[in-house]
Parts: sequence; structure tokens; C-alpha cells
Amino acid sequence: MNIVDLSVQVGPLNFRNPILLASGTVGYGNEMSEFLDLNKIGGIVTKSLSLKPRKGNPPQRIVETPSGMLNAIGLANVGVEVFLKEKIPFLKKYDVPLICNIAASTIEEYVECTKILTEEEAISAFEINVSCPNVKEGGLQFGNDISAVGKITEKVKSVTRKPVIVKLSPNVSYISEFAKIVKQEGGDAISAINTLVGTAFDINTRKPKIKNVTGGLSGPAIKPVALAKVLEIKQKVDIPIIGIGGIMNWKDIIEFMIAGSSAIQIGTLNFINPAAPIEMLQSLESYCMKNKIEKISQLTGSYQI
Amino acid sequence: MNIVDLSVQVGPLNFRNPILLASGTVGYGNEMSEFLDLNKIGGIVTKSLSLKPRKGNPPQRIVETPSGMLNAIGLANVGVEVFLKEKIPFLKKYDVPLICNIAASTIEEYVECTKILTEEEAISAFEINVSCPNVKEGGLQFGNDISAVGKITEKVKSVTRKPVIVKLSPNVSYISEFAKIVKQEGGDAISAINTLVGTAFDINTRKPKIKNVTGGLSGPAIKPVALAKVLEIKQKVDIPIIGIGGIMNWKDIIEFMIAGSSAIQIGTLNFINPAAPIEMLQSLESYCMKNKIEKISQLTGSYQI
Amino acid sequence: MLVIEALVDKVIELDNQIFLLKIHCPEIANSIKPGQFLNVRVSENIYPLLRRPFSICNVEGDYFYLMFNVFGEGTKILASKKYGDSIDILGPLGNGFNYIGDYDTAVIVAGGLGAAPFPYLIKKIEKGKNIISFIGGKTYREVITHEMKNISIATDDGSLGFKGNVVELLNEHLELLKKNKIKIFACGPNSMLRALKEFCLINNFECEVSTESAMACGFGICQGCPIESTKNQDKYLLVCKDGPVFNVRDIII
Amino acid sequence: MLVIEALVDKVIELDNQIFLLKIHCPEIANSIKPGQFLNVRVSENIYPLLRRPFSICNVEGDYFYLMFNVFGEGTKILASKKYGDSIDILGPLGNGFNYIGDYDTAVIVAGGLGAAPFPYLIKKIEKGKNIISFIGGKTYREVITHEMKNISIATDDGSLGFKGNVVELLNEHLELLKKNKIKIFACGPNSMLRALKEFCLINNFECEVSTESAMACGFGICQGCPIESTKNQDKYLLVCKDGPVFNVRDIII
Ligand SMILES: Cc1cc2nc3c(=O)[nH]c(=O)nc-3n(C[C@H](O)[C@H](O)[C@H](O)COP(=O)(O)OP(=O)(O)OC[C@H]3O[C@@H](n4cnc5c(N)ncnc54)[C@H](O)[C@@H]3O)c2cc1C
Ligand SMILES: Cc1cc2nc3c(=O)[nH]c(=O)nc-3n(C[C@H](O)[C@H](O)[C@H](O)COP(=O)(O)OP(=O)(O)OC[C@H]3O[C@@H](n4cnc5c(N)ncnc54)[C@H](O)[C@@H]3O)c2cc1C
Ligand SMILES: Cc1cc2nc3c(=O)[nH]c(=O)nc-3n(C[C@H](O)[C@H](O)[C@H](O)COP(=O)(O)O)c2cc1C
Ligand SMILES: Cc1cc2nc3c(=O)[nH]c(=O)nc-3n(C[C@H](O)[C@H](O)[C@H](O)COP(=O)(O)O)c2cc1C
Ligand code: FES
Ligand code: FES
Repeated sequence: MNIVDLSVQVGPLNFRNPILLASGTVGYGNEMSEFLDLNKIGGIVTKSLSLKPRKGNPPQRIVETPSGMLNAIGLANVGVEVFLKEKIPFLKKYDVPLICNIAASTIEEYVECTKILTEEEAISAFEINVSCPNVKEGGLQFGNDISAVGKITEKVKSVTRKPVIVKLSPNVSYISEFAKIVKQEGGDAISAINTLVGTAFDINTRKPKIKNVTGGLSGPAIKPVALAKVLEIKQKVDIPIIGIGGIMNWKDIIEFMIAGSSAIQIGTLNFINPAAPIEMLQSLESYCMKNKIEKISQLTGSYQI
Repeated sequence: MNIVDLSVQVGPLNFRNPILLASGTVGYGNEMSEFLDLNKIGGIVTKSLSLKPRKGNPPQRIVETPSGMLNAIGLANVGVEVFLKEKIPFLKKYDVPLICNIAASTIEEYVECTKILTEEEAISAFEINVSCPNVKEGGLQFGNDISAVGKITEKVKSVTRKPVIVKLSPNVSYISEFAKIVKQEGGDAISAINTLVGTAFDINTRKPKIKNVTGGLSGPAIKPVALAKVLEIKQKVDIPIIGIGGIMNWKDIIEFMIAGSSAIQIGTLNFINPAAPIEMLQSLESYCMKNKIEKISQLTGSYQI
Repeated sequence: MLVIEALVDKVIELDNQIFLLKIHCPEIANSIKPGQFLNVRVSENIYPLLRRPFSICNVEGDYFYLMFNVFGEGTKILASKKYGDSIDILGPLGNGFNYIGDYDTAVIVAGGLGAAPFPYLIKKIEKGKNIISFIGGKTYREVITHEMKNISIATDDGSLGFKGNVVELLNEHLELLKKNKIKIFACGPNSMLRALKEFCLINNFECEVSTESAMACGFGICQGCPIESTKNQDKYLLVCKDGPVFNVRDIII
Repeated sequence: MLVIEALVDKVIELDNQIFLLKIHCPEIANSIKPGQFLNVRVSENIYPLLRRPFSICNVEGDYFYLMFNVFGEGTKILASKKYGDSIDILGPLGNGFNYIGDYDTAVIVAGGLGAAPFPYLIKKIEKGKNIISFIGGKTYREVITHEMKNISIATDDGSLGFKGNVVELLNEHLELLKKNKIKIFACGPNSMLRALKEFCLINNFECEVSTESAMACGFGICQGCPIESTKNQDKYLLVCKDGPVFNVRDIII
């Protein structure tokens, strides 16, 4: 038994520790399993799944920026069916909560995906991506439309008894308004944030460096923005928050929890140091011991303002 | 005479080159003059001025973040009167376009400031700051309210014949909607962007590192976001744009012009290398020569999408 | 596939501002295959943020070599490494060349820094087979012949060897190539690979090419490195996982 | 005030993981005054982004010294500098100590790294005046006596010298201090400066303190470094321009 209790609760969900791996940055788990013991982390969020397989955007899909990266993958994924057939069996070998991230072009598609996936008992919860900046239909249109987000939450909730987390876009005036409607419509938690819309140009060809023109900015560059969004939600709406954005080390995790997160997700860092989560668990424990914190969940929203 | 014509036009304004110094990052010019010849740069934008002097926020006002910094100065400034009496005389010694940035808590205050300042012939134009994230009244409230931005533009235009540039907030869903209303109400140009709202916490005290809780994120971290905002405005609204956000070198300037900027402003870089603008002019010229560009203004919006 | 702190032995500067980085790392040296690559964290801090992919250039005992030129910030930092510095390596990555097989002559085709993976490939090709190398560059300055064998050179400006591109040079040797059961191993800019593909299709030559792409992870989780497949147009291949080496017939370059 | 590329001569490690950075730079060495500071760009790239402020520690001919400990990323990079590295300096900045004047004994009060500005101040104080130093630290490890004169030491844990803080130590020497026409020059953590201010007000001692603040520019354009003034509560003073040295009576600490 640990001296420090690292387990956290996000609404009805229990995680053995606050470190989840973010959608689109862990694939479907198999590659990551070569670097870390998936049984040790809090949870895994799958790459966004759509009803049918998606090819995604043509290259170039990524570019580095100061302390960040832009991506426009375009939700390339195997689709719900192949996921269930070919990807789930691997994940079932592990005792780690599996959150299925769903992205869709229509409200009906969200519902359809959820209906199919909810039958699979290996799936603990859904994360509804209403905020992908890199696809033409759906994506940002939904992310910027409060009533669409409300509707999606309501409809998805109506077809599953599993917890529904809604992943919000930071590219809005007041993210807390979106969190409010999610709560109203029965959503169980908020994931914040998805990437910021950004772009970059090649000064020789004058073409965008990313074929899709704009991409989503992630990495440490966006950490201050992500923290402010988490804080805004925490101060305005009573709903559990999973904090995401630019986490690079254990200190960042503590910062996100202080700002209001019940758990966090690691994204871009997985590309750089896929073994990092395990190292960070140790440090989280030390921090708690040093600060006489028995349960790490006591940190959530413990800011002194 | 130069072989390359570096001069640019921003609506009715002419600048000898596209490099302006951004509000809040050059003071009122005197300190900067020790590092560079103000007569060589395109223009200077003053620290935001309000009707009465403002003390600004208590410390700590700034904190470094990955490739960026947060500031919550709180519009500390000498006020319109002291500016005219004590600061303008120094600036008058130079032959450099002076743009007065105005920030206010009410629409009436914007109008009042403009009325007073427009009498001073050393002032070439106004930049209306509707987007400061760091003050309680005004600031973001205006920046997030389309009709307020429209009203301010209209009212300010009605009391001055000098060009009026409106500096927009990036903390909105669609910045181009704001640019549209500025154009509709007779605004002459857009400055984009002001800082992104962000925060940071001290994990030992659990207090925000910035006394004001949140601050404005600037520096290279925000460059991709700023470029995307400039591009969005350029694609949607026919109005000249002054690009701002994370410019660190001459290549960034070219990138901002390609994305749609007629001129640019340097902010955070002034703190790090206040002599940089002069070095960059040389490089801009070389780039144009190498690429057979006779007038740098040809770059504006020359993206190949 | 592992993440490991290795020790820099030295940086060797060849001609033409080409660098070799020699690294002590038994785990990688003893497991990596020609054509595979490594994703290298060039600094200890978060600048630059992402790892940089480099082909395995050569292996000597417990040491391996990377070959690069100073291109941007990352390679600038790499070039300044010194004996005893530690360096964070992720790999081995990708599939590597299929160099064991039914051919008698290996034809190496390299454009510019495309030379990087070949010293190790050449070392590993079995004794019985012939190796001939065709090396191209814009000018003589871009021609890298380090540890190549039986070299023919082409430069766009004619400053060294044949005047023209390296595929035109191959064409000059068409008769010789056709006389043997050859397999072509190529690496270089896309323009070269494209011309080479046509050349191989026309002449029905076996050919494997090592491709490049912008990459974030290098091991298949970011989907950042797609390349169009000829076999299934509904799905991209991934350069980092399905490649970087492809049968030239399987990809659209 | 200028921006200049200077050359690193060496980094000297004192006890207690305190470093001295010796830099060749006639322009700064010949113009800077005790108590002024420099804003140093610790790397050539954009990491870390902002300059780091350091007090002038000493001057020897065309060389100057900075004193620091490894605190975060910036000072870590500084500590790794070597002979011949170039380093980008902005300065001289701030006002400096008013050490010329009508007093007979300079009383130096330093807490921890607050020792940094005093070697140069001590060097510049005219021959006729006495100098006595009171140096504090949490433990003996934080006590820096480098080039100080007539030293008394206080540590919170009593591991060296007087047990208690440095202001309490000053109080122990009150009689001696009162016998002379003293001027106190102090630098250290805010808690120390606050206690010192009270001590000076009670005893009517002249006292100048060097203060710290988070800074972006260091030369007055960002307004990032306010400090509350006792004279005019409607306006902050700026640590970088109006300070970093203040008459202790002029500021609210
Ligand atoms: C599988 C593979 C093998 C490679 N092998 C070698 C090798 O052996 N020797 C060598 O010199 N180079 C090789 N490259 C290219 C090498 O990765 C880039 O030259 C290097 O990343 C440049 O980094 P930089 O920081 O110096 O340049 P920067 O301009 O600072 O890099 C900017 C960004 O662009 C990316 N980038 C730049 N150029 C390339 C490129 N050509 N391919 C992919 N990404 C790029 C970088 O990863 C980085 O994110 C290889 C690339 C791949 C994909
Ligand atoms: C006028 C002045 C003179 C100084 N003189 C010295 C000196 O002679 N020797 C010395 O060791 N230190 C001195 N300091 C403090 C020194 O600037 C910080 O220790 C240093 O910036 C830490 O940088 P870092 O990158 O190692 O730490 P980081 O933790 O990476 O720095 C993070 C950020 O916080 C800021 N910061 C951190 N600590 C301080 C601090 N105490 N004061 C102001 N900003 C801080 C940094 O500028 C940076 O932006 C002085 C500060 C000021 C304002
Ligand atoms: C390459 C890449 C692909 C991503 N794909 C998805 C996705 O499919 N669905 C999703 O909800 N978020 C996706 N994201 C967003 C991340 O889950 C995360 O919200 C974001 O990257 C911010 O976290 P970070 O700064 O730690 O990376 C992706 C991010 C990256 C970098
Ligand atoms: C310390 C600081 C103070 C600023 N003060 C103002 C201000 O008074 N008025 C204003 O319109 N913008 C202000 N800004 C915003 C800048 O003008 C600029 O829009 C922003 O910093 C982005 O550019 P950069 O990334 O190049 O710094 C300030 C920025 C900083 C960093
Ligand atoms: S580089 Fe990440 S999937 Fe290929
Ligand atoms: S640090 Fe910029 S004004 Fe003082």
C-alpha cells in the first residue's frame, strides 16, 4: 500500500492515479505499452473514433513551433468497427480504464458510435470530442456552438449509461458557458482543453507549412492558456474537470490540479518521452509526502486566490 | 535610395517600413531610443493611455512561461494629460509616426481621450485597445462584445479625422466577426492580436504566480495563434491588418505579411533585444532582393493556399 | 524499441560540413538494422521540443554513428556535442532495408544527405554480392562518398563527375545494370525518388527507397507521417512504422 | 545602457555551490557602479526567453564578475559557460548605491545571495571609511563571505556564528553602531529587508537596500517591476529604473 493515496475520482469514474493519456497521442495503446506498464497509469483515451474509418488529411500534418507543435491529422482513425475487432483485444489484456473518444460530423453519428461502443464492456467511459479544429465538418463548428454541444451531450447520454465526458474547445470566448450546458444536459465531466487553432507559413513557397492550412497547437506553449480555461470552468461551474494542455512534468500536473482539475491528460509529451508518466508518479508521491497531503485529490481546486 | 521599397501603407497611413513597436513594450519611446534610432523604424505605438493616470496592478505582474510570458500590468500609465505635457515633447524630436493607444473603462472615456489627443498634431493615428485582458472593467468585456466594439469604433471615429486602428482580442470564437464590425463602423485598420488569457500557479503556495490571477500571454508561444487570426481576418474581411504576436526575427515578419499583415508590431522582443528592429530591416531587404520583390508590400496576403 | 540515455563519444566533421556523431550504446548498436532510424532528443531542456529523426549511419561494436549536416536549431545543437555528454535516444525505429535476398548486385543510389543510411547497409550486405554506388548532389559540395563502394558521381552543375542528376547517371549505366540481377537501395530528396521510381518501373528493377516525413513521435502514435499507398488509397501508410523503407512500387511519392 | 556581446573568461565555483562568472567587457567594466545590475541573455536561442537580472558583483580592469547559485534553467546554463563563449549583456541598469557621502562606517548587511553586490561596493568605498559586514543565512551553507570585510555571521539554525537572523545580530552590536556615523547597505530576502527597515527607523540609521522583483525588460519599458512608494501611493516606483537601490524609507517592502 502506498502512503499517499494517488487515486482520484472524476464524477462516477475512479482512476488509480490522475495521469491519463490523451486522445490522439497514444494511438490504441500497443506502441505505448513498449515504453510503460499500462497497468500503472490512470487511464487511456483512444484516438478519436468515427463511425467509418477516416483517411485523415494529406501530408504535411505536423510542424514544430516555439515550445509547441501544430497538427492537422484530420481524425485519421480505423472506425468503430475495426476498433472493436482489432484494437480492443489488445487493450483488454490490461487492467486500465479505457475511455473511448468519439468524433463525428453529425449529431446522429455521435449517437450511432456511442450506441455501438457502449455494448463493449471493456470501455469505461466516453470522451466526446466536439472540438477538433482540423476537420471541415463537425469539429470547430460544434465546438463553437453552445446549443450543438448541449444537444450532443443530451443525445449521447440518452444512449449510454456509461459516464460521458465532453472535451471542449479553447477557441471560444467563454469556455465556462460550454461547461455549463454540458452539466445541464447531464454530462459527467469536462476535458479541457483541446488544441488552439494556429498556423505557420513557409516563407519561401508562401504555402502553409501544414497542408490543411491551419492546425491545432499543443505542447508547453499552451499550458498557461489551458490552466486559465480550467480555472474559469472551476470557478463558474460545478463539474469535474480533466485538465489537458502542455503538461511536461509532475509540477505541471500539480499546477493543473490546483487550478481545478480532478485528473489530467498527457498529450504531446508522449511523443517526446513516452515513459514519462511512470517517472512522474514517483514525483507526485514525493510532493504529497513533503506537503503532508494524504490524498492527491485534495489538491483539486485548492488554489489560494 | 534603397533598391527595395520597404514602405507600407495601412489604410490612410504610410510607414517607411513595416516594423512598428507594440503598445506596452516601448514605454513612451525614451528608453528605447538608447538602443535604436527611432527615425529608422516604421512607427511607435504608445503604452495604452487612459483619461486619468492609472497605478496598475500590484506585483507580481509578470512571469515567464515556455516560449512566452504572462503579464498583468493593469494598464499602468501616466494618463492623457501628463502624456501630452511630459512625454510628447521627447517623441516630437523624432520623425517617426506616433500612434496613440487608448484604453478605457467606458465608451465615453474612449471618446474623451480621443477628443483631447486628436488636437496634438504629433499624433498620426489612434489604436483603440478593446482587448486588454488584465483590467476589471472594460478590457475583455469590450473585447468579447461585438456591439460594444462597433459602438466604440463609431464613436471614436466621430471625434477624430485621424485614422483609427482597433486592436482586437484573440480570446474570441471568430475574430473576423469583430473585424467586420470595425470595418462597418468606419475603422481604418485592425491590430491583431493582443495577448491570450493565461495563468500559472506556484505549486508550493498554491497562489497564482501573478497577483491579478490571470495575465496576458505574449511571445513566440502565441505566434501560430496570431498568424491564424491574421489569416482568418484577411480571408473574411477587406481591411488592413497590423500583425502582432511572438515576432522574434525577420522571418516571422515575412510570415505575418504573407498571412495578410500590411505592417507588424514587435512586442515582447523589445524586452530581450531592443536593438532587433534595426537588424531586421537589413534582413528584410536581403530577403526581398533574393526573391525579386521590389516592394515589400507585395507580400501582404500573398499566401499560396 | 526503447528510450535510453547514451553517451556521446565524439563528433567528427567530414568535408562539406557533414558531421558524424559517434555514440556509445550497446543496446541500440546490437539490435538496429540498416535503414532503421532513431529519434533523438538533442537537448536536455524543452528547446527544441520534438525529437529529431536520424537514420542509423553505421555500427562499430557497441558504438553507432549518425550522419547529418547543420540544418536548423536541432542539428546545430547536435554538432556541438562533446565526449561524455549524455544524449537521449529512442529506437530502433522503422523497418529497415531488405538486403538479404535474391540479387547479385546492390545498387546504392544516394542524393545529398541520402547517403546517411548506406555505410551500415554496405557493411551488412553479404560478402558474395557486388555493390556499386551512384551518388548525386547539386554541386560537388553536396556529394557525400563516406564509406561508399565503387562510386559514380553526378552533379547538377557538372562540378564533379557526370553533369546531370543521379537517375540520368543510372540511365547511362543501363546496360551494365541490366546485365546483373540488381536490387536498388535509394535515399534522397523526393524529386530524385520520383524519377527513380519511373526509371525502375520502366526497366523493371527491384528498388527499395528510404523516405522522409515530418515526424512527431517516430513510433506510430501521432499519425503525423502519412505517405500515400498504391495498394490501398483509403488509408495512408506511416513513414515511421510502415517505412521509412518502402518498395518503390508501394508508395506514391 | 547598451546591448553587447561579451566574452566569458571563466566560471569559478566557490564553496556552497556559489558561482562567479568572469566576463571580459571593457564597456561595462568601465562604466558600471556598485549596486547597478545587468540583464543577461543566458543562451543564444529562445530558451529561456527572457533575460536574467544579476547585480554587478565586482570589477577588475576590463573584467566584471557576477555571482549566482544554480536556481532554475537560466542559472544552470550560466554555470556551464566556458572560456571563449560569448554572452549577450544589457546594461548597466538601475541606479546603484550612494556610497560617497557623509558617514564614517559602512555597514554591509547581506542575506544569502544578497552578498552579490558587495565585493564591488566594498572596493569602491573610499579608503578613509570603516567597513563592517553582517552576513546571514538559514544555515552555514547559505553564508557567503566572499571578499567581505570585518565579518560577523548569523545563521537561523546557529550552525555558524550567532543563532538568529542578521537583524537580531545587528541589534547585538547596537552600541557599537551608535558610536559611529554609520550608513547601512543591505541586500537580501524581503523578510530580512522588512525587519531591517524597522530596525533602522527605530534607531534612526541611514540605510539603502537593494531590492528584487520579477523583471522582463530591466530598463523601464514593461512596467513589470513595481514597488510601492511611501511618498506617493498613487504611483508605483520601478525596481529596475528607480531602483534596485532605495533609501529604505522610500519604499514599502
Ligand atoms: C526517417 C528519417 C531519417 C532521417 N535521417 C537523417 C539523417 O540520417 N541525416 C540527416 O541529416 N537528416 C536526416 N533526416 C532529416 C532530419 O530529421 C532533419 O534534418 C532534422 O530534423 C532537422 O532538424 P533541425 O532542428 O536541424 O532543423 P529545423 O529546421 O529546426 O527542424 C524543424 C522541424 O522540421 C522537421 N524537419 C526538418 N527537416 C526535416 C526533414 N528533412 N525530414 C523530416 N523532418 C524535418 C524537424 O523534425 C523539426 O521538427 C531524417 C528524417 C527522417 C524522417
Ligand atoms: C536587480 C536584480 C539583481 C539580482 N542579482 C542577482 C545576483 O547577483 N545573483 C543571483 O544569483 N541572483 C540575482 N537576482 C535574481 C536572479 O535574477 C534570479 O535568481 C534568476 O533570474 C533566476 O533565473 P533562473 O533561470 O535560474 O530561474 P528560473 O526559476 O528558471 O526563473 C524563472 C523566472 O523567474 C524569474 N526570477 C526567478 N527568481 C527571481 C528573483 N529572485 N528575482 C527576480 N526574478 C526572478 C526569472 O527572471 C525568470 O523569468 C537578481 C534579481 C534582480 C531583480
Ligand atoms: C498529433 C495529435 C493528435 C491529436 N488527436 C486528437 C484526437 O483525435 N481527438 C482529440 O480529442 N484530441 C486530439 N488531440 C488533442 C490532445 O488530446 C490534447 O487535447 C492536446 O494535444 C493538448 O494537450 P498537450 O498539450 O499535452 O498535447 C491531438 C493532439 C495531437 C498533438
Ligand atoms: C508587458 C506588456 C504590456 C503590454 N501592454 C499593452 C498595452 O498597454 N496596450 C495594448 O494594447 N497592448 C499591450 N500589450 C500587448 C502587446 O502590445 C502585444 O499585442 C502582445 O504582447 C503580443 O505581441 P508579442 O508576442 O510580440 O509581445 C502588452 C504586452 C506586454 C508583454
Ligand atoms: S511520426 Fe508519429 S506516427 Fe509516424
Ligand atoms: S523590468 Fe521592465 S520596467 Fe522594470
